[in-house]
Amino acid sequence: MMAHLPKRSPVVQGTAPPYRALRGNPLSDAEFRTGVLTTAWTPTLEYAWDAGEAISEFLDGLRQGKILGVRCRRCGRVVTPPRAFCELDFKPMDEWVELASTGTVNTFSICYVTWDMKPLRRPQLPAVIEIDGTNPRGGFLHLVGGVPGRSVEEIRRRVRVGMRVQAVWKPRAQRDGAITDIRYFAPVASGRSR
Amino acid sequence: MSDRVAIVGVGIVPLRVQSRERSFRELTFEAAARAYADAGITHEEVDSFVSVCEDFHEGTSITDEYTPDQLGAVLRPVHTVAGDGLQGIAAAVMLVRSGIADLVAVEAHCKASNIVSHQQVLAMALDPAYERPVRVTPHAIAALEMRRYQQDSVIPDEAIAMVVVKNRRQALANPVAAHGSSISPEDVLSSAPVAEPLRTLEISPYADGAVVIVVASEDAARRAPKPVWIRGIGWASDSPWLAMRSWGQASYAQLSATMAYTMAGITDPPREISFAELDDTYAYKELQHLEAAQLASRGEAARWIMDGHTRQGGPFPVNPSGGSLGMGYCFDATALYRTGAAVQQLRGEAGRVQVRNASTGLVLSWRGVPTQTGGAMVLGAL
Amino acid sequence: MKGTSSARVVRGKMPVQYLYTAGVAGERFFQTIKTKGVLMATTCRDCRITYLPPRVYCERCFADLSETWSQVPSTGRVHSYTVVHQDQDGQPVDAPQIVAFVRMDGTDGGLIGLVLHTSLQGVHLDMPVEAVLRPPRQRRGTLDDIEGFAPRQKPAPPRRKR
Amino acid sequence: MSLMKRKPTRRVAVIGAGLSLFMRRALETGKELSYYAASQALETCGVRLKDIGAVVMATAPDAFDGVHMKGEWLLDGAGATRKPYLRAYVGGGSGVFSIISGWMMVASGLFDLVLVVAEEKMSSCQPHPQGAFLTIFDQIIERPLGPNLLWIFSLEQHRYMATYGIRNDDIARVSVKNKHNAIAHPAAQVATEITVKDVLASEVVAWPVHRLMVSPVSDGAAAIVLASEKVASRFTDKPVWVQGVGWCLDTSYWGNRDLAYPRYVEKAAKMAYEMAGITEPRKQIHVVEPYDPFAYKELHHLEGLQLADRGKAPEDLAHGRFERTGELPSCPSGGLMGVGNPIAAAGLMKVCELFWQLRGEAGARQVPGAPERGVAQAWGDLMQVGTVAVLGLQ
Repeated sequence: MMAHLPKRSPVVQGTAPPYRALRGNPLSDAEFRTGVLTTAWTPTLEYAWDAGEAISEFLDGLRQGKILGVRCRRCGRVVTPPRAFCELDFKPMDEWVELASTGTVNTFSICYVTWDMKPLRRPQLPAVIEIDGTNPRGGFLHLVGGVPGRSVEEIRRRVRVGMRVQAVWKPRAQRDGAITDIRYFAPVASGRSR
Repeated sequence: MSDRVAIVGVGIVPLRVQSRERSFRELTFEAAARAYADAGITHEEVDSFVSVCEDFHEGTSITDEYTPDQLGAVLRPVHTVAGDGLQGIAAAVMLVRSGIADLVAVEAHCKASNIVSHQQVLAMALDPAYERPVRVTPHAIAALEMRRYQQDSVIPDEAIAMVVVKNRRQALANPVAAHGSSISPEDVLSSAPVAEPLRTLEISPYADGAVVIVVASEDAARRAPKPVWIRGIGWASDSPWLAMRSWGQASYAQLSATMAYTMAGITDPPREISFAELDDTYAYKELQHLEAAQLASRGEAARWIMDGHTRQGGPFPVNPSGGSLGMGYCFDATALYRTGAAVQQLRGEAGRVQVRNASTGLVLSWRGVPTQTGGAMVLGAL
Repeated sequence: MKGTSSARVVRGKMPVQYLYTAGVAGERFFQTIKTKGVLMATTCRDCRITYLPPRVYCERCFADLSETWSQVPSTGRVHSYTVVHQDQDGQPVDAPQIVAFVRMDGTDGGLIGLVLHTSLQGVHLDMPVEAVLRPPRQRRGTLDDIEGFAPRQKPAPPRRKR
Repeated sequence: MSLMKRKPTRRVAVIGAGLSLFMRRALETGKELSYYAASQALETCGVRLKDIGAVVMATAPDAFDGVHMKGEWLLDGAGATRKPYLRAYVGGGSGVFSIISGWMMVASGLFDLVLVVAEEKMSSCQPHPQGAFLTIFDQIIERPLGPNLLWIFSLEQHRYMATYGIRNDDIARVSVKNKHNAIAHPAAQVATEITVKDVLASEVVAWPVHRLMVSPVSDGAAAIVLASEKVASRFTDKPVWVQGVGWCLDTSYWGNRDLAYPRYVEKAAKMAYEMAGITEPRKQIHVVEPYDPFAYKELHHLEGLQLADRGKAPEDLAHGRFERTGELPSCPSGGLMGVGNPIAAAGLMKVCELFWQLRGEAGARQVPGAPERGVAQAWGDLMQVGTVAVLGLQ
């Protein structure tokens, strides 16, 4: 069918106003999928990324149940994820620091959908966790877990910005040196909010 | 204020087949630290930063996110050119000439060894409706060009094989090169056909690396230890459609070189230029680019390579660094490696690959199949 | 950095998939191949360029070419060709294929495609060829509707350009 | 330390602007969309393509259009065949960076007429364009967690709210304002009259983000023509000058940053203001197009642009300050929330809007009081880039 052969959108000559007839042929989802001609393509785009010195060491630490950071000898910052150089002083960083497996929730959200907007049965709780021992305080993206409930209200009763959390590790035998060796960060039962 | 622009710093991490021990960030940090030291500056003195990269080469969408840290550019004016290394330098030149920057760092890195499915990535650059459905190796596009070029410019297979022999041999003397070797024309001609007439050894092999070039205003260059002047720069794209390209001639290279020569005031390129670092992603490209840059007349390029005219010690050295065939091909970082090599020549610091009386050099780049985009830069010691 | 661990390599993918429209010009081009079995081009009269694949604009002067459609012959000449030994994954193929860029008669453009019905030695530059379309029922309105190009015995009509 | 060594020596004007429709799914290829916008921009100022010296393209990740090195593929639609061409790229910030890149070309003295085109065709990416964002995260320490785009914006919005005690209905007002403003915009994809209640009643996708606080996915293109001072008067007696440009990238270690305040926007704005001679932005800027892919971002960015106190933009919004008829009209175009969000094209659409507003040609969208200076801003990457352009009649 040729239903979507566009009528030519004319370009009208004139001075002001700015908008000449705007051109474009919007398609509905059905027209896009079955009404017009399309070419499908599913490439295989595979990579094997070199983690490098700093992140390899970090991953090995995770396998051992440790969160590692690095200290800059010049500015004194202690940061994680570790890096081989201080991005502010622009000097190599090579003083490893074992940080605590505890931290503070810097921010979190309650995500109810997958990336392609399909509903999730149980919400995910992504969070930025400030890891204890960093200075200034900072950390990385991870998940908050071990929190019952589904609704925003139920979860916000149990999870707050500033709440103390601790890493819940996979059993040692199941760790493979990945960020997912920490299953999630769970609220510290008796911890005071900062 | 002067519109003169110079290169004052070069930081090169030697190209290698693999770079497993270090991440792209770590490689680039080393290149940047070397470049700033070479220019006699700190990262804080750099006014702006340009990174050259493409998402699918990194396996990361919006890969420019990851550029500032390893350049010492956090919270500074950084931007990415998804283009050729020379387009990155062009952006730096424009920043300097606009008057708002004295020192600009241009960065590119390559982790080609991290790409598992190279040809699938390359195929994604073809037009989805008119080109991809043929489902052959993207090198076939180069092979089509090569055959037409050989026909139009009367280039025998042996001349193309000699480009490989020359560049691989020259790379043996270059510590930055990853693929130096001593091979014979017969080795090249008997290597496996990929897409005839193109053979395996006529395709430059990949290499990993990182490179940073520091570009400066005239004021800043006067304070730098070893400035090399950008006398002219040009870049251009011809139609990306296979249907509209000039299959025999590298029109983008001709347009780029003309722009660079005009800026540099060069009217007789073979006499005024003393050596060239030309794109040789595929061996025939070196010859095609020599003609497009008006360094050799049509048909002359084949004679030149056969009589040794373009060897390191010849009258017009071409790719004394070993080119991509000898150093390794590293996507859009390639042009910056070649810029580094040309700067070293003009400073007289090229060591065993130094050419005699190097006063003016040409760097000429191409973005690879299926593009019709390239750049040209004329560098001068004075 | 004085790390003690060995360098790690982490495997991953870019998990993407696509559905590309052919566009305003492509929709008409492929629909016409599918339904009528003929090739259509557009022409910029000022620049004297006939576009195949057709375009709704002239890439040199930006003239609107929406009203300049015309049918062009399905014949052309091999402008260049290659014998391909690898597939799109870089893997060797069992039987090498001839792929040509064919300059289509009456146009300044052309198409890339397989050369059919000839031996690896039987193809040569400037060889006259003709597009071979799949039977109407098998056509889906994509480039695959053109199976390839076969040698043509009769001499070509005079080409308009180059 | 001053952000700039010197003032630029050459002046640059915007002399033409054009758009395509913004659509959820377009029949057009990205090349054709680019052509629509670029040819319109040229026609409206009477510049012929052959007089254009160089072309800039802005387009966000290749993973949307599904073409590797997509700048190369798009270039004929942008009019770049046989010309110097650059694709400048700072993720979502690319749309406003494109005018900066074009400004560099003219300000360098190398070119007198530059065509700047921004394009995005997100609909090719299946099954949902958000798939292109799955790989923006760190390959090794983030991707295994399965993050998506909604995560990082909901995290940033929550941090912003928690730091300053902002409520979600304060943020919902941005959606209401922009979708309303967009009703007067002929390119608009999601213009509508809604209330704060409607926004808060829409599905929670990632708390605190509701569906109606998210801009749509779109296909579309935008373009402008830039001219040197020498030639601008040949084409128009009402040039709009690029008075200042600024851009800035923060660290990619985003878990180490203060998410409550966009320092990168502040730095970019200060660079642009210094170039433009702006010392009191709230008095000297008359109309603003901050980047609004998510409702809270407009507020966040107004603060970074020094146009509202930290944490106070929601209050200003509630008091009507940012309405089209308010003291400082913000997103009079309707923004990304109303017109649509073909990423790079949406950023350049904001520049187009300033061009029309400052020339008094914005028709039903015209802000009152004959504005003489405006600011467009975009943002992107891992919540880390700010791009700012100051445009004015002087």
